[in-house]
Amino acid sequence: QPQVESNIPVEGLVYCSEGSPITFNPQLDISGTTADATSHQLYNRLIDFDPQTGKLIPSLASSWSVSRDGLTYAFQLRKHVNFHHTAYFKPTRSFDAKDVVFSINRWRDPNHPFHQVSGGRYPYFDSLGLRQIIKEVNLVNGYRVEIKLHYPDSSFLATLATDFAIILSEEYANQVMAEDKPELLDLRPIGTGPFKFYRYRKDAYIRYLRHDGYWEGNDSVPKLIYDITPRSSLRLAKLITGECDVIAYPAQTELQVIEERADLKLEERPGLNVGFWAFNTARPPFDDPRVRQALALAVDRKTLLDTVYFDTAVLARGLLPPSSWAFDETLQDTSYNPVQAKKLLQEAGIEPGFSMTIWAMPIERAYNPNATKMAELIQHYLAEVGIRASVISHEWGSFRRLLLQGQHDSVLIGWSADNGDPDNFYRPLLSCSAIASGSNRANWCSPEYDLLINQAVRNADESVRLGYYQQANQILAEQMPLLPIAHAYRFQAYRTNISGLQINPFGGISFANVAKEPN
Amino acid sequence: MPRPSFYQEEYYPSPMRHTWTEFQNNHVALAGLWCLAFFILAAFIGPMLVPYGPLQQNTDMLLLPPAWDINGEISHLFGTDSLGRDLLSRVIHGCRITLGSSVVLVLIAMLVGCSIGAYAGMSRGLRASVINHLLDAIMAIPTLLIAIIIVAILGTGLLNSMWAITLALIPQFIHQTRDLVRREFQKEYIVAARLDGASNQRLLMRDVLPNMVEVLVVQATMALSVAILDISALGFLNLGAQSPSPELGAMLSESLDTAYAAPWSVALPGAAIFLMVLSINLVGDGLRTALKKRLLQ
Amino acid sequence: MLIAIGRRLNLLIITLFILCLGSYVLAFLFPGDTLTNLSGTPPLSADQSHQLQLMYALSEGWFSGFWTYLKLTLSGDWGVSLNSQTPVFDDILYLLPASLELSLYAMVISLLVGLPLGVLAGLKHRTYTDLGILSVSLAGFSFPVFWLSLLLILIFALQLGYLPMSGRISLLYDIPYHTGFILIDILQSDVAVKDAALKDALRHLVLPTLSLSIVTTALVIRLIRRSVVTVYSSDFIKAAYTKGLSHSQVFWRHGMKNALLPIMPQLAMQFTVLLTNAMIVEVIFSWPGIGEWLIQAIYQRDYPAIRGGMLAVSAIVVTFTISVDLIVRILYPLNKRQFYAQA
Amino acid sequence: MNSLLTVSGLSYRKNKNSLFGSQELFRLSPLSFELKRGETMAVMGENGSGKSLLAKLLVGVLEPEGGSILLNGEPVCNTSKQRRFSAIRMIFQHSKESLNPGLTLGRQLDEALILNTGMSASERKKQIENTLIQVGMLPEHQYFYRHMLSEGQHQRAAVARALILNPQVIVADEPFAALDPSVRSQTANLLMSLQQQLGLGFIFISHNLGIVRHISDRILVLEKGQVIESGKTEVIFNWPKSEYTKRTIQAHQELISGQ
Amino acid sequence: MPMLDIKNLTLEIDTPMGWVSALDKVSLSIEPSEIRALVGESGSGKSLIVKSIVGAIPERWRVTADRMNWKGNDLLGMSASQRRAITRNDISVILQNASASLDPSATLREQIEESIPAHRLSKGWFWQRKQQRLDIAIQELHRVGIRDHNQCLSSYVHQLPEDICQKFSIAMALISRPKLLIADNPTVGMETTTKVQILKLLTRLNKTAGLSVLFVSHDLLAIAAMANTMTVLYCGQTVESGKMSQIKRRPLHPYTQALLDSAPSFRRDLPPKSPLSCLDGTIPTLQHLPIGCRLGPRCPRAQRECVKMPITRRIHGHEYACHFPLHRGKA
Ligand SMILES: Nc1ncnc2c1ncn2[C@@H]1O[C@H](COP(=O)(O)OP(=O)(O)OP(=O)(O)O)[C@@H](O)[C@H]1O
Ligand SMILES: Nc1ncnc2c1ncn2[C@@H]1O[C@H](COP(=O)(O)OP(=O)(O)OP(=O)(O)O)[C@@H](O)[C@H]1O
Ligand SMILES: [Mg+2]
Ligand SMILES: [Mg+2]
Repeated sequence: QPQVESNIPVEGLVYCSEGSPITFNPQLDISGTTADATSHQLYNRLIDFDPQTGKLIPSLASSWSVSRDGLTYAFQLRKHVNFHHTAYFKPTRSFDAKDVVFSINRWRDPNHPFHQVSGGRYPYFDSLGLRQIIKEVNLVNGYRVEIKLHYPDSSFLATLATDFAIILSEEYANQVMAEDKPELLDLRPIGTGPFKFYRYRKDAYIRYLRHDGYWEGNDSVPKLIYDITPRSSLRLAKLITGECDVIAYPAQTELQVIEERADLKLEERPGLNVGFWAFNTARPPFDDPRVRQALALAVDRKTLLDTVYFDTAVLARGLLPPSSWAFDETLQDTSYNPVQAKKLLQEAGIEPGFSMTIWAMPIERAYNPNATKMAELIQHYLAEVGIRASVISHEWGSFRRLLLQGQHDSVLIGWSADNGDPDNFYRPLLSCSAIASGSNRANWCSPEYDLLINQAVRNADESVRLGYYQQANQILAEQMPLLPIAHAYRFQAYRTNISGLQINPFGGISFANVAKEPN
Repeated sequence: MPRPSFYQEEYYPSPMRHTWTEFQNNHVALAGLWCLAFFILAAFIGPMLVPYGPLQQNTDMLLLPPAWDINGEISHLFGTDSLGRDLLSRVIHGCRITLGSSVVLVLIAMLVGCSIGAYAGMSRGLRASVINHLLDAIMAIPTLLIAIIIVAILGTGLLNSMWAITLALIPQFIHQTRDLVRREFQKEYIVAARLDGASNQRLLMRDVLPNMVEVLVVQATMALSVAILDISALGFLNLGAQSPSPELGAMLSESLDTAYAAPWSVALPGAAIFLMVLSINLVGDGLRTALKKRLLQ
Repeated sequence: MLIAIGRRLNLLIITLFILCLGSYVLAFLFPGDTLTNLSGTPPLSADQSHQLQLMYALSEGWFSGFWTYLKLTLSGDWGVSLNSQTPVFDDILYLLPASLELSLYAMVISLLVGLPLGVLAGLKHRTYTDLGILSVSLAGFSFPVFWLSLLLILIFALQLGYLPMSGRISLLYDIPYHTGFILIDILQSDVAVKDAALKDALRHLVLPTLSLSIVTTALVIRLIRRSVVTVYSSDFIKAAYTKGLSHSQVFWRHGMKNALLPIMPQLAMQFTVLLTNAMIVEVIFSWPGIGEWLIQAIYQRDYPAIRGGMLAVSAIVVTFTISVDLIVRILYPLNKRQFYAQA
Repeated sequence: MNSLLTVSGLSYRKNKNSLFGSQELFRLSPLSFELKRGETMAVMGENGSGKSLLAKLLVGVLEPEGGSILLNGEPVCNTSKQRRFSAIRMIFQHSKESLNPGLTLGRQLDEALILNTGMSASERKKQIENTLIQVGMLPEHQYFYRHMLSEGQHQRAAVARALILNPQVIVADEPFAALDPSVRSQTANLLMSLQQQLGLGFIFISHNLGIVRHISDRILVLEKGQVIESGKTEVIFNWPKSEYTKRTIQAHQELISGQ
Repeated sequence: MPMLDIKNLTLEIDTPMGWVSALDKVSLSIEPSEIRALVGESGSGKSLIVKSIVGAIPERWRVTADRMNWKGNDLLGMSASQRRAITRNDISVILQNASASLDPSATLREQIEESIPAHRLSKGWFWQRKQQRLDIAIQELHRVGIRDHNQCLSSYVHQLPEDICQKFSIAMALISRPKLLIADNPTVGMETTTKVQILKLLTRLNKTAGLSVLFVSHDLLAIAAMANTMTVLYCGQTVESGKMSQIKRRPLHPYTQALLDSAPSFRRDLPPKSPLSCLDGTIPTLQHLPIGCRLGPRCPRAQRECVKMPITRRIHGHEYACHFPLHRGKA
């Protein structure tokens, strides 16, 4: 049994995360890594999801109301909420409505002085088309904000509760603007969250300190350290040796090890995510639905589940995981059928020996713990229907850049939902507007589909929405812009002396109330 | 060679035979040679004998322990990896790739290095000092570092890493050959041969070369072990051979993900590299000692 | 004598010059835009790119381009990393001490262990002691260093749980950065828990140092053994004995000096071997040194960083070897041929 | 056509080139002598007086700065290299070192023949065997490597190598210095008998006055690159003129008489 | 009583072909203030005798002797430090190949000062001693004929020509004022004048200071000029040993005869260019020694008895080992 350093004299918690955040402002980035590292640690949102039930609960907004027509949302803000007090920023006032207006306008208003800072792209909001929906944001008084929409959106509140809709400090923004270094707003963040930023070294660590004036009260560890460890096997090893207290995405291959050990604990949750294989429909011959169908039929996804997820996932029958209320029980599964696949390929005029690329993302995600391995397996299956596939993998940053340029034939990637709304799957992944924001990896655009999901989102009645989504599913099954593979469980492993860990159902982890017992 | 009748009872071997006889007396080195021969054999015909392909996946048999484990199966002697590929087949193919490519690249490096070295050894004056300066500079940088630089330029991949290591090994050979040629050219027998009217080139090919062969072979064995270590190190760092390829280093790095659940998938490829390098070093060491003994007599 | 020193210095300068030239040429060899490879800033606007063009004097023929580059390099402006947009030179300065520290300790251990063992084996030439030491060292330097590290981790960190396996010190300790040498930094710092921090840092050092030093120790043993054997079989040692000197007098006055001097440069060369092996070890042990940084840079095709890293590492290596050579030569002006006779 | 080898005004200068111009290290002042067929000339002088240098100049390892070497009245620099190399041959001081360790004796002898004559393979083999017998070795010795031969045989092999091209002049640089007395006598006998048989001109360098006196006809004494004395052996031994020669001969006499 | 007394010294060394006896029952004794010459062809084991006297041979080799005494004390039975004390105080050795036996990494000054025994220094402070040492060294260098002592002392071995190194070794050997000097080929390759100078020095020391010398050389002239007694060695066996004058006049062993004949200077009667007499063949290698009398195959007088080792006979202090000695008829 490993001997853990018995009396660590410095109290703190080390969380081994899987990658460096791209920025400290989750508005600017869609990746889960950025959100995990920042959103729940540094910031608060107006509304939160209840970690247990997934229902919306008040956060910075102590209450809210929606107008009858569903176009106006009014938020009553909490008082006496302190921003971080750090070496580089001393707040003179507490949180109020100006901060909310500033935070929303930053991404909403192209003319906002901060809109272009740090690249000017707000991928999550863009992929939802939120800018088109919001009409205006009004400061009613010091602690009241009103948001008006162009048309009703049943997922709007959930969107505001996502990791990306965080609240920044307007005062700090003014300070950095005055210093003529506006980008500091996103690099040296200030928020209202339970931890404040202390130090960061890319690919090495992030250090947070406890925010003692936290409005919800704070009795967590005084230091929170993100030890950035991209390799999952290494993270697990560090957990075993006690160098990490909590790790993200333990390697699926080794979950058994964690379960066998008394000093480690594994938490498992059905994940709101989907791993899929997207075809770049902008490139021939993948613009031909028959080809896409054929490729989908050629792969036995059960094996993928066994070998890549080690049975820690359910087979995906559509975009939505079974736990979603909008899950369509009637949906038919695409089964493994290489004969049919060959026939379809022949029809589409694809010669045997045709070669294509499979891009496999280089990092681990809950929805796909080992894309390269999966790609190798798929390569194998494709060879059986006469397609030569080559696996391509780049470093994550360049991988995403090149994906955005559409250089791939097909890509193995996935999506973790940010909120429980089904729209959060249908829209960012396949809507036309998501092509530009870069989350539509298939580069697939179908006006009918867009129409269906728009109609669905404008309706508040779940059964009505379900109908629309069923129709959308139909289109997807025929067109097959992407092949959904699996909905993976989410795991979080930690040492048993850690308590109070909050795991957000929609991804993300919060250390607000974590305690660490010396053992 | 007809046996000289001068001393009937004694047998004088030629220098190379002499070295070989000395070598044979060294049992450890001989064992190394057998081990190396086994590896070479495995690399040559092993892939034809093993029942599975190196990339052949058997999804029913994931992470099977080696046959000697309780849970092992005899059909997969070394067990399988996380994709159900047979480790024995992969290791044997890996030996072929790692050892084979190392041998090829050492040969190329030796050829090029020796030619340049011989030229440098014979030339005088400015040219020689330029070469010397350059060499001294490059020699100081370890091969792996040079290889990494070159991989950075050429991009990753087995072939590129082979080029890189070849280029990185060449300076050693140049250095060694240059020194040897220098030293030999100062000896009196060269003056004597010159007085027979031999040209520089002829001197090099006919007089000096036979005396250098063994030293070069020793150098080649050292280079070979360095090459194997470097190729697998690059493979391990994902700079050389890429993932599904059964190159031993790449295999090792791939199996890191299952290091805890399947330690044998880490241990076996590593042990293969270790044994390979060890046997080469044994042979090289034995050769060197034999050579030294012969020269002392 | 003076000439010899001059030659070394000359060699050093020329070599460094060549390295600079090499790193300049690399910018052209690397795929992609030369200017980006040099500066590390992706061309955003025509204006910016023009400014860079001016800064690197690219349009004025490559000679003056190189001259400008040389000046920039000497003044410490090595461009910024494509990946993190931080100045490469600063990164290198920040990371280098970690690598040096690791290699230095490993070297010290190699010498501390390798020297006595090598001498012992040399003195007991052709005995079982010799054979034993020799076979251990033979095995030692046949180890692929990455495998060795992994085995050490598997055994000592994971199975036995004695030692940590990554980083220089537990991240819980926040040691302010002064010299970059963690032990020195800890001693200098006013952290409340100095002892614990020091202990923790030492525990972190054990495995990487061990896996680095095993290979070098083996090499050192062999080098020294061979040298000692040669020296002890030579005539002047016999002559020293016939003068009536005792074993220890012969050993210290004649044996060691002659055995160690000629192999000094080669011993120094081991440091460079160490430095490269350190690159691999750093990756495995997530040691935040220049090697790990460089390899990450290669993964990310961060060309300015690769160039800078190469330049830094090779410059250190070259400077180190040449200075050792120089020092040995200043101390003992031996005949050159004799010096290298055993090489 | 009485004189076999005529050397006139031969000079050489060895410079050390450094950054600051060149500095003279050694200079062989112009020297002249004649060597007749069947004659033996000894060269004497203290260490570093330029004896080896002279030998090297004669056989053509080094190019002289000035002066001429006439072989049978013909300047050697005009003749082809081949003819020069086969007419004037050298025996080195360390005959072991002058044999290639990696080649058999036969191969080395063969090399000389290949390069300098147009003989066929069988003719060459015959020639090699004949020469080996001539120097008192066995034909089988052509398959021997250097390390299989004894020291006396090394010396014989060196002589064979010199003889194989039927030279007219043999230059020997201290051929006896490293030998023990019995091998020395053997070699001296061999050389003298060969000279009688073939009428070779023989130039040899030695410190050993006993041998010099015994086998040489004439003596050339060098000091610091200058000829200080030359003449018939008997004359020089009995009436030495220069200081150096006087001293040396006196010392020698002392030794013989035992003080 | 002889100072050094060696009786039946046998030295076996291990070669790749097995153990061979490189020295076979060699006997040798040196009286006080005697100059004994040790001659023999190359490879006959002269240097091995020298090395086994001072113990500079590998420990693996097997040395046995009936007697090996230094002033009555058995050298072989002594402890290493006792033996060292003797070599330090009483015996000095010049090994063959002078430049190789000097430490290449130290200046000659360091080396010669190391050899100065403490008893040659008068008491004083250490800086005084330093000066004393230097003075002694310079004085000794002058004695052997090195004039430019400053350059010599400050040089490393590789910077000096061979003959200076030789002279320096002699100086270094003499500096400890030994009782016995063992010189292995000290004058090889020297010019005649220098050689005579050295020989004179040794003779003078012998006469005045009673220095005994074991003089190993090929140079019969030099030996004849200075040695009192002579031992002839062939292939590791003593073949003859006795007074110089006796041997020179009437050698008993055919090998000695041949050795003496081979030096032309000894024979005034020899016409120039006449063949020199010598034994045919060469000395056999250690691996192929003939049995019995090792000269056998080369001996002009060899007969069947020679396959047996002849016993050593002694007449008037003149020892020889031959079945059929010269000048004696059939013994
Ligand atoms: N390679 C060389 N470099 C510099 N000087 C040299 C070289 N070879 C010879 N000399 C010089 O040339 C001169 C003549 O040397 P040479 O070898 O001819 O002398 P030697 O008479 O043969 O002496 P010895 O009797 O010692 O053989 C010497 O002063 C020597 O210093
Ligand atoms: N270290 C050794 N290993 C093996 N054989 C040796 C060794 N030293 C000497 N011998 C052999 O012992 C024999 C005697 O050698 P030694 O050096 O005593 O001869 P020598 O009489 O001194 O000859 P020289 O006159 O050439 O110095 C030789 O045959 C030699 O080969
Ligand atoms: Mg000479
Ligand atoms: Mg000797």
